[in-house]
Amino acid sequence: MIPHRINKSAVQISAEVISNKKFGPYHHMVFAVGEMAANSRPGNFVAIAIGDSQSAHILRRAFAVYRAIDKGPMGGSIELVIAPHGQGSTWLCSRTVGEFVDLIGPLGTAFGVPSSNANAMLIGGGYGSAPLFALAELLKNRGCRVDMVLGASTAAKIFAPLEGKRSVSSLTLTTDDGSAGIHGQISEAIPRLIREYKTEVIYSCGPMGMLSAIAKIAEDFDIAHQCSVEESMACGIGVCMTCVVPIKYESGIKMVRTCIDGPVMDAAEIIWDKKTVTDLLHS
Amino acid sequence: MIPHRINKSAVQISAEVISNKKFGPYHHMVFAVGEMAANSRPGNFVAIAIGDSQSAHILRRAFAVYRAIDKGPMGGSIELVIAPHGQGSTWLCSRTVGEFVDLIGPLGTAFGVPSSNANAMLIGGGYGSAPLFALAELLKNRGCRVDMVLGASTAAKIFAPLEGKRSVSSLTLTTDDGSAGIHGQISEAIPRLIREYKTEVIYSCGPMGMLSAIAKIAEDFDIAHQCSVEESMACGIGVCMTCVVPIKYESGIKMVRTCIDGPVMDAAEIIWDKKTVTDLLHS
Amino acid sequence: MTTLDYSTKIGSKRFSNPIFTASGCASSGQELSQFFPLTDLGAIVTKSIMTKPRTGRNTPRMAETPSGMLNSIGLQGPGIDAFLENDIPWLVDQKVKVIVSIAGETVEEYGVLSRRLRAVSGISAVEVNISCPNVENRGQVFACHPDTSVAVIEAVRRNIGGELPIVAKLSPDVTDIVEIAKSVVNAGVDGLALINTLLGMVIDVNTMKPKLAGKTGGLSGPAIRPVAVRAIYQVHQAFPNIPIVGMGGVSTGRDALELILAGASAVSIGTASFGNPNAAMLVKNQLSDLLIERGFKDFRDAIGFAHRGV
Amino acid sequence: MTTLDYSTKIGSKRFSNPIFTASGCASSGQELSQFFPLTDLGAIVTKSIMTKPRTGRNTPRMAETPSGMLNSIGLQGPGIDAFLENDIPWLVDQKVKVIVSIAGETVEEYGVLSRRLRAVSGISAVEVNISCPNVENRGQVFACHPDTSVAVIEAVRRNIGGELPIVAKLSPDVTDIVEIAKSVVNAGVDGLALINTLLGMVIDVNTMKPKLAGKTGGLSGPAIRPVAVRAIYQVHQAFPNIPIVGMGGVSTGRDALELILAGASAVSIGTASFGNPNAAMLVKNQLSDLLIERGFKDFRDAIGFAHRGV
Ligand SMILES: Cc1cc2nc3c(=O)[nH]c(=O)nc-3n(C[C@H](O)[C@H](O)[C@H](O)COP(=O)(O)OP(=O)(O)OC[C@H]3O[C@@H](n4cnc5c(N)ncnc54)[C@H](O)[C@@H]3O)c2cc1C
Ligand SMILES: Cc1cc2nc3c(=O)[nH]c(=O)nc-3n(C[C@H](O)[C@H](O)[C@H](O)COP(=O)(O)OP(=O)(O)OC[C@H]3O[C@@H](n4cnc5c(N)ncnc54)[C@H](O)[C@@H]3O)c2cc1C
Ligand SMILES: Cc1cc2nc3c(=O)[nH]c(=O)nc-3n(C[C@H](O)[C@H](O)[C@H](O)COP(=O)(O)O)c2cc1C
Ligand SMILES: Cc1cc2nc3c(=O)[nH]c(=O)nc-3n(C[C@H](O)[C@H](O)[C@H](O)COP(=O)(O)O)c2cc1C
Ligand code: FES
Ligand code: FES
Repeated sequence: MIPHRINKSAVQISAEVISNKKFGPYHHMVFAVGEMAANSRPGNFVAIAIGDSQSAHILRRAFAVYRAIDKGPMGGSIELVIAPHGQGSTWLCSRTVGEFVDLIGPLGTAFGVPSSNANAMLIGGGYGSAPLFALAELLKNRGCRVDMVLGASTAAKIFAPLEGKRSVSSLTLTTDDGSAGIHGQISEAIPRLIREYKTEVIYSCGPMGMLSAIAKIAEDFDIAHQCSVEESMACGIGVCMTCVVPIKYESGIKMVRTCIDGPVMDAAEIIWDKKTVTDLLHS
Repeated sequence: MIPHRINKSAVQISAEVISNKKFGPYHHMVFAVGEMAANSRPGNFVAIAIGDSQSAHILRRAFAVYRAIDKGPMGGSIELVIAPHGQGSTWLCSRTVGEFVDLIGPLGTAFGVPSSNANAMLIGGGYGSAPLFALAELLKNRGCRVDMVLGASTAAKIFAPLEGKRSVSSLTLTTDDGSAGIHGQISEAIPRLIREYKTEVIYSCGPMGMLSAIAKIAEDFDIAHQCSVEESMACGIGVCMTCVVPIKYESGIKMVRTCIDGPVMDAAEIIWDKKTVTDLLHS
Repeated sequence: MTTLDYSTKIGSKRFSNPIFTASGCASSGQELSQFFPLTDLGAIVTKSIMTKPRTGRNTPRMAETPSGMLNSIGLQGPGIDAFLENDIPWLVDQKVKVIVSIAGETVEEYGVLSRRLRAVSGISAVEVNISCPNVENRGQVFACHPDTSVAVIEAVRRNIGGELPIVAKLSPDVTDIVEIAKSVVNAGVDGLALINTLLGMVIDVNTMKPKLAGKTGGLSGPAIRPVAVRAIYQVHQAFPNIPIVGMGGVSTGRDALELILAGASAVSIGTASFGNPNAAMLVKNQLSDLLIERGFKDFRDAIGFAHRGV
Repeated sequence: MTTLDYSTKIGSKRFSNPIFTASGCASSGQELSQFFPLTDLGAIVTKSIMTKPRTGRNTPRMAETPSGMLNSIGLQGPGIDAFLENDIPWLVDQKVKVIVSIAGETVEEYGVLSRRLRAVSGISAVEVNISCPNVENRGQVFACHPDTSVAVIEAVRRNIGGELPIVAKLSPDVTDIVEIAKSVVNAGVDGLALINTLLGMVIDVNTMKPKLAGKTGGLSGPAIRPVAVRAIYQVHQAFPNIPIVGMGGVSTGRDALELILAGASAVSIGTASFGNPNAAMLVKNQLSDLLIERGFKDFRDAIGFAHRGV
C-alpha cells in the first residue's frame, strides 16, 4: 500500500489576482491564496483553469511557484512568472487585478535540500529561473554556497529580479546571442563553473534540452543533480498519465508522472536519450 | 435570376458598447455602429458573436434592433433590449462600457408601412415589444393611429420605457398573473381591442405561441397581420437553412428562411399548426 | 515580397487557391457575396441538390454544442430544374468556380442528376454526397458500405460523361474509412471530400426530449477537427495520389494548414461561415501567410507534408 | 425537503448513486481522495488493467483540442498482479465501490484476467474495455466487429464465473453501434459502457508532424458529447432493459441528465476531472437538484425518459 497521501496539501480555490506586472517578456503575477502559501515549497507548481466556464479550453495550465509568502498584508500569496506563449498563458497574462482564477496547488515534488551544507549550483533557463530564487534563499539559510547561472536566447529573456539576487554568492549570465553575459548555450559554460565553484550539487529548471545537457555534465562530474522537468500535463494531479518521463527501471524503462513524482526529479534516473526510449518501448 | 441583393446593407463590424443599463429583467444596451445605423429599419436585427475567439460558442445570437440613431453624439448607434436567458445572452449582458463585440447588421426584413394611413395595432410580448417603439414612431409620423398592447407573464417583464410611449395613441398592458393591466394572456384581450380601436392592420412581435394566437384572430377579423418571428438561427445571413418557418405553397408547404425572408413576415402565409406541418412533411 | 503559387488541382481542373466553401454552408453563393467577392474563393461548393424540390425537415433544425453544432436540414432545396435555371447561371455569370454537390435517395437518382449536369457548362467538378446523415433512414447513407458507395459512383460515372472530375464525399461514421475510400477510388473517382458531419444528438433537459425535430443531426465545427485530420491522414496515407478536399472545423489558417499537412489538396469552410461570414477570406489570407513563413513557394508542396518528415 | 432515491443498478449490483469515474481518468483512486471522499461516488472504475506491467506510449501523450483533448496513453499500467496487490485492497479498505476495467491484446488475455478477478472480493462489476483506440494496430479494437466482440465477452463469461456483472465498453468509431451492442447483449453482458474515445489526430503546425508520439489518439471531452448522447439513445432504444454506463463529455449535472434521459443508468466522469478534480461531486450535486426540480422521486424513472414522452 502507498505510504504517503498523493496531492496531500493540494486544494482548489478561487484566487484573486492582486498584482500583474510586465517584467521584460514575462508577466509577474501575484495571487491571494490564503493558507495554501504556507504549504508551498520551492519546486512546487500550481494548475490554473483557462477562460471562463464557456471556454473551449478544458485543461489547466501548470506554473512553477516563484515565491510563496505565508503571511503578507493580503494573507498568503503565491507569485508566478508567466511567458505569454499560446492561448492559455496569454489569457492568464491579461487578467487584471481584482479578477479571480480557479487555482489548484501546491502540487508536485519540491527540491530536496542537502542534509549538510554544500556548494550548490542553481541553473535556470528562461522563466525556468523563477522557482530557483526561493530555493536559493532556503539553501543560503541552511549555510550552503549558492552559485546561480541563468541563461536564455537573448538578454531580455533572462528572468533575474534584483531582490532575487540577494541570496546568491555568484550570478553568471549566458545568452545564445551574446547580448548579455557569456556568449553561448548555458550548458557550455557549466563545466568551467563547476570547477571554479567546486559545485557539489546541481539544481536546474528550464527547457528539456537544457536539462538533458546538464544531466550529461553532472554525470561526467559525478555530482547530484535535481531537475524540474516540464512535460505536457492534462490534469496536474496524477489521474491522466499524460505527463510522464521515462526512467530507468530494472533492465528496462518505466514511465513516471511528472505531476506527482515530479516536477523535481533525480536527473540521473531519467532516460534523456529519445532514441533509447523509443528502442526500449519497442523491444 | 434573383432581382435584389441578399443582405444588401449588412456589414460586419467591431462595435463598442457605449451603454449597458438594467431595465427590470432586461438589459438595455447601446452600441456604436457608425453608418450601419442609417440603414437599419424597424424590424431588422443584428447578429452578435458570443465570447472571445477561444469561446466554445461558435454561433452568433440574433437581437432585434430596438432603436437605431443615425447621427448621435457618438456617431451612429444601435440599441438592443436583451433578456439574459442562456449562456450567450448572459455573456452579452455582462459586457461593460468600452468593450467591443463583433456585430453584423442590419439583417432581415423590416416592417412594411401601409401606403395610406390606417389604424395600426402593435402587439408585443416580453422583449418582443422592443422593435415596436421605433415602428410606432414611424407609423405615427405617417399619420396612422397607433394602439399598443404589451403583455408578459408578470408586470416586471413588460418592456415599456417612458419615452417609447410618446408615439402611441393608447397603451394596454396584460399580464398572465394579473400583476399589471388586464389579467390573462395577451391574445385574450385582442378581439375586444380590435373592435374598440377599429384596427386595420396588426404588427406583432413575441413568442411563437403568441404570434400564432394573434394570427388566428387576424384571420377571423380578416385584417392584415405582419409578425416578427423567432426561430433558432445558426448564421443569420441565409446560408445555413436552420431558421425556416413553413409557409403555404401551391398545394403544399415550403420552408422559408426567417433571417432573410423574415423576421418580419405576412402572418397569413405561415402555417402555424404544428400537426398540419408534420402531416404535410410526411405526405 | 515572397510569392506563393497558391493554385491547386482536383482531377483535370485547376483552382486559383485551395479555399472552398463547404456544401450546405454557403447556400447558393449570393448570400455571401455581400461580404466578399466570390471570385476570391478557390471554388464554391453548392448545397447538395436532388432531382425534385425538397422541403427538408421540421424545425428546430439546429442545436449549438461545445465548439460545434448539430444540424438537421434534411437536404432542403429547389430541385435540379430550378437550380440549373436560377443558381448556376448566376454563379457562372459572376465567374465563380463552381463545384456542384448532388444527393439522391436511390442510385438511379444520382444517375439522373449526373445526366442533367453533363450538358451544363461552367461547372468545375461534381461532389457526390453519399454521406448525409440527415435522412430518415440511416440505411440510406450510401457511404456506410463499400458496395453501395461503388454503386452510386458507377452510376455517376456512366451518366456524367466527359472529363468533369468526380469527388466522393465520405462519412466519418464508419468502422474503416480507408476501406470505403478504397472502394470509390477503385470505382474511378478523381477526388475525395472528407469529412461529412458525425451523427449526433442533443437532448433539451427542460423539455426532456431530443432538441431537433429530426432527433439526430450532423455534428460539425471545431469539435470534430481532430476526427477530420485523422480521416484525411489515414486516407492520404493509403492513396497519396488522390486529391482530398478536406473539411471539418476549419475556422483559421492554422486549422486549414493542419488539414493540408495531413493530406488535403483543398479545404472547405463550413460551419465557420455561420459565425463569421468572412471566414473563408480570413482562412485564405492566414493560410498563405503561414505557408510563406514556413518557406513554401508552391502550395502543393505542403499537401501531406506531415507524412514526409522534415 | 424533497427526497430522491438516487440509487441505480447494473445487473445484480446496486450503487448508492449513478455517478462513477471513467476508466483511465481517475487512476487508481488515491490521487482524487485528497479532493473528496471516494465513498461519495457511485463507483470508481479503475484504469484498464492488463496481465503484465505495461509502459504505454512515448510522449507527447496529449493535445488539447476545441472543447476536448486527445490522449494516447497506450494502457500504461502495473499489470494485474501489482494491481490486485496494491490498488484493490486500498480501495476495498476505504469501502469504495469498485468496477475493474480490463483490457487484453488477445481473447485469451481477457480470459486470464477474468480468472484472476474471479476470486477477488469487494469488486462490484467488471468493465471489459474492447474499444481502446490507443493500440498499435486498429485491427486490435475488438469492438470494431461483432464476432471479435463476442469472442472476448464469451472468454470473460467463461472465466469469471459467479454473478459479477459484465459490462462491455464499446467504441463509437463503428458504422453501426447497435449491431455491436446486439452481439454482446446476445453473448450475455449485463450492461454496456458507452462511449470510449473517438480516434483523432492533431498536427503541430510548427513542427508540421502529428503532435502525439503515437500519431493518433482518443478524442474525449465536451466536444464528443453529442456523439455519446446519440449512441446511448440508439442503443437504449434497441435494448431498453440493458443498463448503460454513459460517458463522453460530461462536466455538469445538465450534461449527466442529458445522457440519462437518452438511456444511461449511470454516468462516468472522465476528462472533466482533469479540468476540475471535484467534477464528479459537482455533477452529482447538480444532477440531484435537476432531478428533484423536475419532480423525479426515483432516479431510475429518469433513465431513457426522452424516449417516452411527457
Ligand atoms: C511543471 C510545469 C511548470 C511550468 N511552469 C511555468 C512557468 O513558471 N511559467 C510559464 O510561463 N510556463 C510554465 N509552464 C508551461 C505552461 O504550463 C504552459 O504549457 C505554457 O504557458 C503554454 O501554454 P499555452 O496555453 O499558452 O500554450 P498552448 O500552446 O496553447 O498550449 C496547448 C497545450 O499544450 C500544452 N503544452 C504546450 N507546451 C507545453 C510545454 N512546454 N510544457 C507543458 N505543456 C505544454 C499545454 O498544457 C496545453 O494543454 C510550466 C509547465 C509545467 C508542466
Ligand atoms: C430574429 C431574432 C430576434 C431576436 N431578438 C431578441 C431580442 O431583441 N432580445 C433578446 O433578448 N433575444 C432576442 N432573440 C433571442 C436571442 O437570439 C437568443 O436566442 C436568446 O438570447 C437566447 O440565447 P442564449 O445564448 O442566451 O441561450 P441558449 O439557450 O444558450 O441558446 C442556445 C442556442 O439556441 C438558440 N436558441 C435558443 N432559443 C432560441 C429562440 N427562442 N430563438 C432563437 N434561437 C434560440 C440560440 O441561437 C443558441 O444557438 C432574438 C432571436 C431572433 C431569431
Ligand atoms: C447546416 C449544414 C448543412 C450542410 N449541408 C450539407 C449538404 O447539403 N451536403 C453535404 O455534402 N454536406 C453538407 N454539410 C456538411 C458540410 O459540408 C461539412 O462537410 C461539415 O459541416 C464539416 O465541416 P465544418 O465543420 O467546416 O462545417 C452541411 C453542414 C451544415 C453545418
Ligand atoms: C487520458 C485518458 C485515459 C483513458 N484511459 C482509458 C482506459 O484505460 N480504459 C478505458 O476503457 N477508457 C479509457 N479512457 C476513455 C474514458 O474512460 C471515456 O470513455 C472517454 O474519455 C469519454 O469520456 P469523457 O469525455 O468524460 O472523458 C481514457 C480517456 C482519457 C481521456
Ligand atoms: S498531468 Fe495527469 S497524471 Fe500528470
Ligand atoms: S439563420 Fe442561417 S439561413 Fe437563416
